[in-house]
Amino acid sequence: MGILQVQDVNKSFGGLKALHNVNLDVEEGAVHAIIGPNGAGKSTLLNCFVGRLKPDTGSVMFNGTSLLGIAPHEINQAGVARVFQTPEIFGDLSLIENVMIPTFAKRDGAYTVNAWGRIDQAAEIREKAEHILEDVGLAEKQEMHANSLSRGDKRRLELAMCLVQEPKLLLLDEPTAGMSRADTNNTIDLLKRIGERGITKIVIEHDMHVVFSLASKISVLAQGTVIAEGAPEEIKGDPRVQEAYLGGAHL
Amino acid sequence: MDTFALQLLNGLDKGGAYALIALGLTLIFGTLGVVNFAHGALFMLGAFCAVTVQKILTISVKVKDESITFFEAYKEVPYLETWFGETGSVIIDYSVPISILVAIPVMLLIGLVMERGLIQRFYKRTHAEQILVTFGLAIVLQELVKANFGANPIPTPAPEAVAGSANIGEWLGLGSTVVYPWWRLIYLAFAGVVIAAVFSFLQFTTFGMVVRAGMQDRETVGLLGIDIQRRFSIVFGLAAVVAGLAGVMYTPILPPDYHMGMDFLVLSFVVVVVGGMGSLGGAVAAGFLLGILQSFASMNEVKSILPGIDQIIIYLVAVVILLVRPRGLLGRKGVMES
Amino acid sequence: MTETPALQSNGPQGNAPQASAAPERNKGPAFFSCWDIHGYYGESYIVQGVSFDIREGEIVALLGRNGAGKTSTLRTIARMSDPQLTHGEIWLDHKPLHEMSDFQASQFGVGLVPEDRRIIPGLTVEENLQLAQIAEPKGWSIERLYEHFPRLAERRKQEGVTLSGGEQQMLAVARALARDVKLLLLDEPYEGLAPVIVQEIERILEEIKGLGLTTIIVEQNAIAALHLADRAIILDMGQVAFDGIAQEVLDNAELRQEYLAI
Amino acid sequence: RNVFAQDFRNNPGDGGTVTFGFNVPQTGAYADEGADELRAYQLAVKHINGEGDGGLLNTMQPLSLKGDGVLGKKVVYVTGDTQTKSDAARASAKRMIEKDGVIMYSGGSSSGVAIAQQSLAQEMGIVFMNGLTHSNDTTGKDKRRYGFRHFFNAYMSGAALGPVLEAEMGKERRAYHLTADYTWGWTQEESIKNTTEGLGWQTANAVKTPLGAGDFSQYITPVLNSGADVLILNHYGKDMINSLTQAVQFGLRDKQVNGKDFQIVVPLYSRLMAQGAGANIKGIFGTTNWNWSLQDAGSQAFVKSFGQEYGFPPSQAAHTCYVQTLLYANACQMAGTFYPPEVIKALEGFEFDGMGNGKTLYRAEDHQCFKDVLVVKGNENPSSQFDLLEVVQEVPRSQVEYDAGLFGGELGPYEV
Amino acid sequence: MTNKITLRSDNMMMGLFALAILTMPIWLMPIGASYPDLMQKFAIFGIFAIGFNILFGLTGYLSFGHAAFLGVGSYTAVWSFKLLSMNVVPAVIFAVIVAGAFSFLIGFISLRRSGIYFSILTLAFAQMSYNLAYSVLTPITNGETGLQLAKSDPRVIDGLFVEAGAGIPSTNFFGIAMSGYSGFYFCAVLLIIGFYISLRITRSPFGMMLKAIKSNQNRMSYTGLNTRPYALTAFVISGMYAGLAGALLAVTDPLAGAERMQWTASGEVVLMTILGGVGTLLGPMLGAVIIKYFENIFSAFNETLLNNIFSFLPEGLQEVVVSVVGLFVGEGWHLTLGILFMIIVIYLPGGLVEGAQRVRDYVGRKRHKKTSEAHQPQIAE
Ligand SMILES: Nc1ncnc2c1ncn2[C@@H]1O[C@H](COP(=O)(O)OP(=O)(O)OP(=O)(O)O)[C@@H](O)[C@H]1O
Ligand SMILES: Nc1ncnc2c1ncn2[C@@H]1O[C@H](COP(=O)(O)OP(=O)(O)OP(=O)(O)O)[C@@H](O)[C@H]1O
Ligand SMILES: [Mg+2]
Ligand SMILES: [Mg+2]
Repeated sequence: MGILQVQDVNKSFGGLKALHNVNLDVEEGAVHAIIGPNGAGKSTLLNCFVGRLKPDTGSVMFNGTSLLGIAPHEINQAGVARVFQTPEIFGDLSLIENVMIPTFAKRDGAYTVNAWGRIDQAAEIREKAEHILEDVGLAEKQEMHANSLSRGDKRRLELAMCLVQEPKLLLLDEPTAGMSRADTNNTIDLLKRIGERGITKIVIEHDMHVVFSLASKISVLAQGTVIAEGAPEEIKGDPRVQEAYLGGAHL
Repeated sequence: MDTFALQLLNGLDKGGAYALIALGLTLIFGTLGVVNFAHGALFMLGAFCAVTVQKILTISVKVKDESITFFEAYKEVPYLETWFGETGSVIIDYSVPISILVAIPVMLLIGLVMERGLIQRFYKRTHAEQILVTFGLAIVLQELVKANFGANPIPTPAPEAVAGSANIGEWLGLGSTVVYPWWRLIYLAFAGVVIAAVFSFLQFTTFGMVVRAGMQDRETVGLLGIDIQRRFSIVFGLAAVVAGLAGVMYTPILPPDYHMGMDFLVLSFVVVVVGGMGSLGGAVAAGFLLGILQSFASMNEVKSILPGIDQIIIYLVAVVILLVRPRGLLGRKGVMES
Repeated sequence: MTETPALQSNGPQGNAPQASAAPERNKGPAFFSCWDIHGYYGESYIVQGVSFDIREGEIVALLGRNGAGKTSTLRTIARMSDPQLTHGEIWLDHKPLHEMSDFQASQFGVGLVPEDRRIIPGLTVEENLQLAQIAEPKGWSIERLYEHFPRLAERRKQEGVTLSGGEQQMLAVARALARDVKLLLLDEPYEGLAPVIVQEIERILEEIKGLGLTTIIVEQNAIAALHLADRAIILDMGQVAFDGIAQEVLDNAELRQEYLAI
Repeated sequence: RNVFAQDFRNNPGDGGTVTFGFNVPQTGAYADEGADELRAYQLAVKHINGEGDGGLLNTMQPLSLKGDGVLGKKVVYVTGDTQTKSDAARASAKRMIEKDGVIMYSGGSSSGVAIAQQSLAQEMGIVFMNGLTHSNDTTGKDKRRYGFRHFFNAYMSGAALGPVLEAEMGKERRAYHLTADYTWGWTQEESIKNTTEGLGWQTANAVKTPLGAGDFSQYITPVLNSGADVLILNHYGKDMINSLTQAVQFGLRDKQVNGKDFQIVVPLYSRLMAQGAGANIKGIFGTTNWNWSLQDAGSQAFVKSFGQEYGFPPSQAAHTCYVQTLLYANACQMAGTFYPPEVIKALEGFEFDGMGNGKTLYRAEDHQCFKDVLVVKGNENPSSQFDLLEVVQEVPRSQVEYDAGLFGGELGPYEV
Repeated sequence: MTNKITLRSDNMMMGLFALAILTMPIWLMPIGASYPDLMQKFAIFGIFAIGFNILFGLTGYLSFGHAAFLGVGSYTAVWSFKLLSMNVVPAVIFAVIVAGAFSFLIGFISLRRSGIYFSILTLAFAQMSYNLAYSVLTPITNGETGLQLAKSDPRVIDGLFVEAGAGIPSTNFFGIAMSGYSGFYFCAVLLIIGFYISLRITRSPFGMMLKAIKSNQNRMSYTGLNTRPYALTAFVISGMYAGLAGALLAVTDPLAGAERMQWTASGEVVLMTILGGVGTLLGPMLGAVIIKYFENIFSAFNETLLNNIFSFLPEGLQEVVVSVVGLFVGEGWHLTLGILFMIIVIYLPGGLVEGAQRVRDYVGRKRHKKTSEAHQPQIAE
């Protein structure tokens, strides 16, 4: 029994069948990669996990409870965090605030009016936030506005915002897209390090270097259907995957 | 039956007026994304085009009234009448239609100057700042008009030939009890024509698409070689003309005063938003819907059941529509939602 | 108009980065050149005196770490309002780009495929392409584009922003080709694309190379970019740190390690 | 007379001047009216101080003023903008009282605003002389010891119109009322309805219209086929201009109903309204407090000095404001002190003449002036740009008087 | 973000603010604004704007209907004077509670939408309140005339303790009459408290959540925070501030009119906030002072006064100057206000406070540069 179980999920946009009977079983502590051609439905699938989209049919069970029909913030409170393909951050707040907000959310729940305490005196929260910023290498920029970060940095910030919540399940939609090789390597290291904390991860990535460095299991999605699933080595050799996705890419 | 028919006519007529006034606003607000609190002022300036034309046409020979000794009192005979006699009177009589021809270039110019001189700098600023600057501008324009024309409404009658009522009932075989003022019928038709013209300009040419695109993402449209700034200016000028024409045409119904723009401002925002941001069709639909509902809510039969309903119907309908349809009647997702 | 090629103008040498005195500079009037350009985002000084030349038909890879200023440099060349060009000259085909605004530069032949693709919300795929053909001069016809990007043909009535990432990238490249460009600026064209698509885009870029189109390509996947390019320029902290033959970078491990971490 | 050396608010003491406050609408719909009122106030101050031709000081009887200011002190004044809003008017009045130390303030143009200022007067212990306010409430249920009204009211309009309407339109009529939906409109409707029903007219309907409706078409069309043959517009200012203009456009005036010509009546007229409605007012009946074409000596004197000063005739609003200022100054002179309770007592029951409108009484019980009321109609053939209203009849004071207890209310104490 | 915010700097600001407010009667003297009514208005509209800023400045939700809460506060307070007691304490408390409840209702519905749709919803509710208060609800509001005290009001609590006097009693704070300077100090103390609360909210985690709503609601919900109740809380808090302001209007001057609820009144507080600086602490207060100053002082200039002021000029020049200046004061004060709005927003984006900061930063730029942009090399020139 995995921590996340997806059964027979279907989703159509108008005439387009974006997801077709998708089944997925993510094991606790695993790094589960989802790869597949552009437009295969990977991001759509993640959207169904976090409440942005509601599948037409099928079920999504997380830790034994259904994620369907509940609000995004409840899903997050249940322990699911997500890094988006285009960074979703608090653009006009400073980096440190960006990270403190999820920390408070983790500590205080979905709604708490704490109008009398001072942020600058919430030492414990602050420390935690600073610590995580250091982890992702943004410590120096903590007072900058998030909007003026370069894109790679924005993505790292978003990752920090998710990590600070110590989620049970972390969904990463192309976490290294647009990152330089050096930063990609840093991110891989970082993700490996959190792996040690026992966070389950679902990673969507086109960079095969990242996928094969991290994943313990890979599902391949093409045209809304899972066409292959298995350990990295199996997938690498699968001819259908070769044809639909990898092409002649050297890995 | 005839009260019903008449209220329907009232509703259509009001709707036409609301739609016409809101049309210019939705162009600027829904298309360029500028919250233009000076839109009412443009409407008012249009109306004062008519006043000015009338003033010019009736420049008069003044014959002193000798019976009054404490101050100068005159009997006034317009030069046009002394020079051209009957023809002169007719020209004066037609001052409102003539004003339309004058208002088009004048309002276009005003719109362009306003956009180039001021609004242009505010596309990238926050809505709050747009509100402050356009509200300031509206006050300034209003005060300038007040300084020149006073605060009191100025009568600007419709031509004699269309001053009375048309017997619509007779045409339609509803009996002679359904009569309706000619000028209001003309207003309705005029609104229809202007709305159709604006629609076809924006729908059947690529202009509309480019402007919509430009509003979403100026930078990228610029990268594609399009001088979006020029097109924005044109849209603004167009909106000013439409607002101005609405103002000119309204003068025989509502003698204009310097404050009339503010009186219509809130209403036009409500119409635009109920119609849905960025949707011309929505603004027109909302204009007619609100006009008709307002007319029916004012019927004595309705008021006796729900006292005061005619005072709040527009806002009530706005609330209901916005709660049922999140983006108004025909609004698009994501436009002005944050 | 002034026919003075940029490289002949003499300015203060103080700020010129040491590595920019590349040998190519002396090979006669360049097709494209930027000379000592400085750009600011408001108060932040980002492009700090970048100079380089490109010959007609050349493909240049512009490389560097995150935040090195690659995107900012491309945006400056495309004459976008941000970052603001405060100093320096940009010449394309003997015309001063630095005196133009964004749409004029585009009409003169600068085509930028922006890094976040910038598909316009509210427009369909086809309208996004049509938009590129409103202003003269037009490039490839929409039919021809569809032939090269059959996926776009399938999705032509869909709203552009609901395309998947890869599809959007294709649309962005197609949109640039829909205009008649003299200088093509590609900002991370492979980002977020599946390997098969990367290969497809690579093919298209090879094809473009075949057409002799002058191109600057910014890419994190440096190896791929260097294989495609004739020359490489490496930016660091908003300045040119290296300017030379592409192969040189591939061969020079030290250089790669220092600036590209590969 | 030093028994009155009590301390009171804004006592001018030994200073050489005494300050009046003139609080008029300078912005908003009534700005033009406010400007005219201000002119009249300035003229009144001039005359009190013995400058100019003396104006009504020449005709007023009995007169205690000597043309050397009030009680030997020169009058100076401050001005303020009411914006025709109660809050703004009270703020402005408070400024005059607290900052400028006025001994009296005056102004008007809307009943709600006047009543708000009048109750402030009572709280602050400063006399307020109402300008243009026509609601019965001002000297009825909202009357105050410190407030005085020279202007007539809705009841008097109705009472004055009655006989004229009867003479012009007969006893068999059906009236349809459109009424501005606020307190002034209601008292106006009530008063005129009492009158017309007293004549034997039927009331077809009485419909409330929102203030500032702009377009009244939805209220006018039901009139067309209601069987009514008279439309009574209980509207003021812009509302009246719009509703009248539109009613005429709907062809009401060309209509024949029940074999009679359809008629429109506007109970309260002002010059600005007549100007705004243009040709539409021709032949339409209504009432005013005063008109510059009156031929009595007082009116002539006022029109003369106002006309020579400003180049055009004064409005009724200007007249009432001018007279109020003089009356207050005269009362101080009579009382020999600025101490408000004494000034109030001097004004209460004061009877005077020579200020237009014939013999006039400031009734002690409700601080309402009683005097002749003018029934006017829009001039069919004006001889000049100012000749908009034609006086049909000067209805004698006796006909418009009523019992002081009719509208309730309580004046309150002299000392506050 | 160059100056670090600390508890100490905040306490310092708080102290200076309180000092400035309490000494207003002294330093406002030279500009002719030191009389009680105007200072009361400064304090009251300061409270209104500061509260409004908690909603608009922090969450970015632009309400165009806050005047409704002000009006409700006033009506409640006057009714409390009429029915219970002339003591201001129950009036203020009830007003805040009722305004809070009313804003909860309206906020609950309006917050289902965002952006301009939200603005129009609040506008619609406020306009409905206004129109009904003006006409149909006259028994409660006394319509156009406004709700006033009458001698015959029951005042049950007062009736137990004191004998009714001859006239209408005045509002009091346990015997201290609430007119004149004592009224001002009462408002001033509440303003200082209101400012302090707003400061605490801004610096608190709750305030940070509100800013997050403004910045990115999507991210907020994917972060596990429920945006709606946060926004609603801010809405109710600002509604309560408005109710307090409304109550104070009635405390210092016991009359409540419907026009207080009109859209222009809602617009006024929006303008105050923007003028001073949206989202800044001091800005809204500053904006309120400026607009009220113009309304009360600039409108009061007349020709005679101007002639006195410019009497030092030679005859001809004096006339010219007076006629030119006359355009902008007295009946022309709106014109000046309009021009002021435009100038400020064109030349000081972000309002007065941010504008001032910009000017200060510009002056001290070199000094700040070194510390704030450590990751970037020094700027070239
Ligand atoms: N809101 C929508 N309306 C219509 N079609 C949509 C919508 N969202 C996604 N699609 C379509 O669904 C398909 C799957 O999209 P999705 O974003 O899930 O792809 P993906 O696998 O994440 O691709 P990529 O790797 O390029 O990001 C695409 O063809 C896309 O065009
Ligand atoms: N709008 C902006 N305002 C202020 N600073 C900015 C802005 N955009 C970018 N920057 C800053 O400019 C620097 C260079 O950014 P740029 O986007 O040009 O880098 P890049 O080389 O393209 O990086 P990447 O590989 O991450 O895309 C970065 O430090 C970034 O923080
Ligand atoms: Mg995706
Ligand atoms: Mg970049």
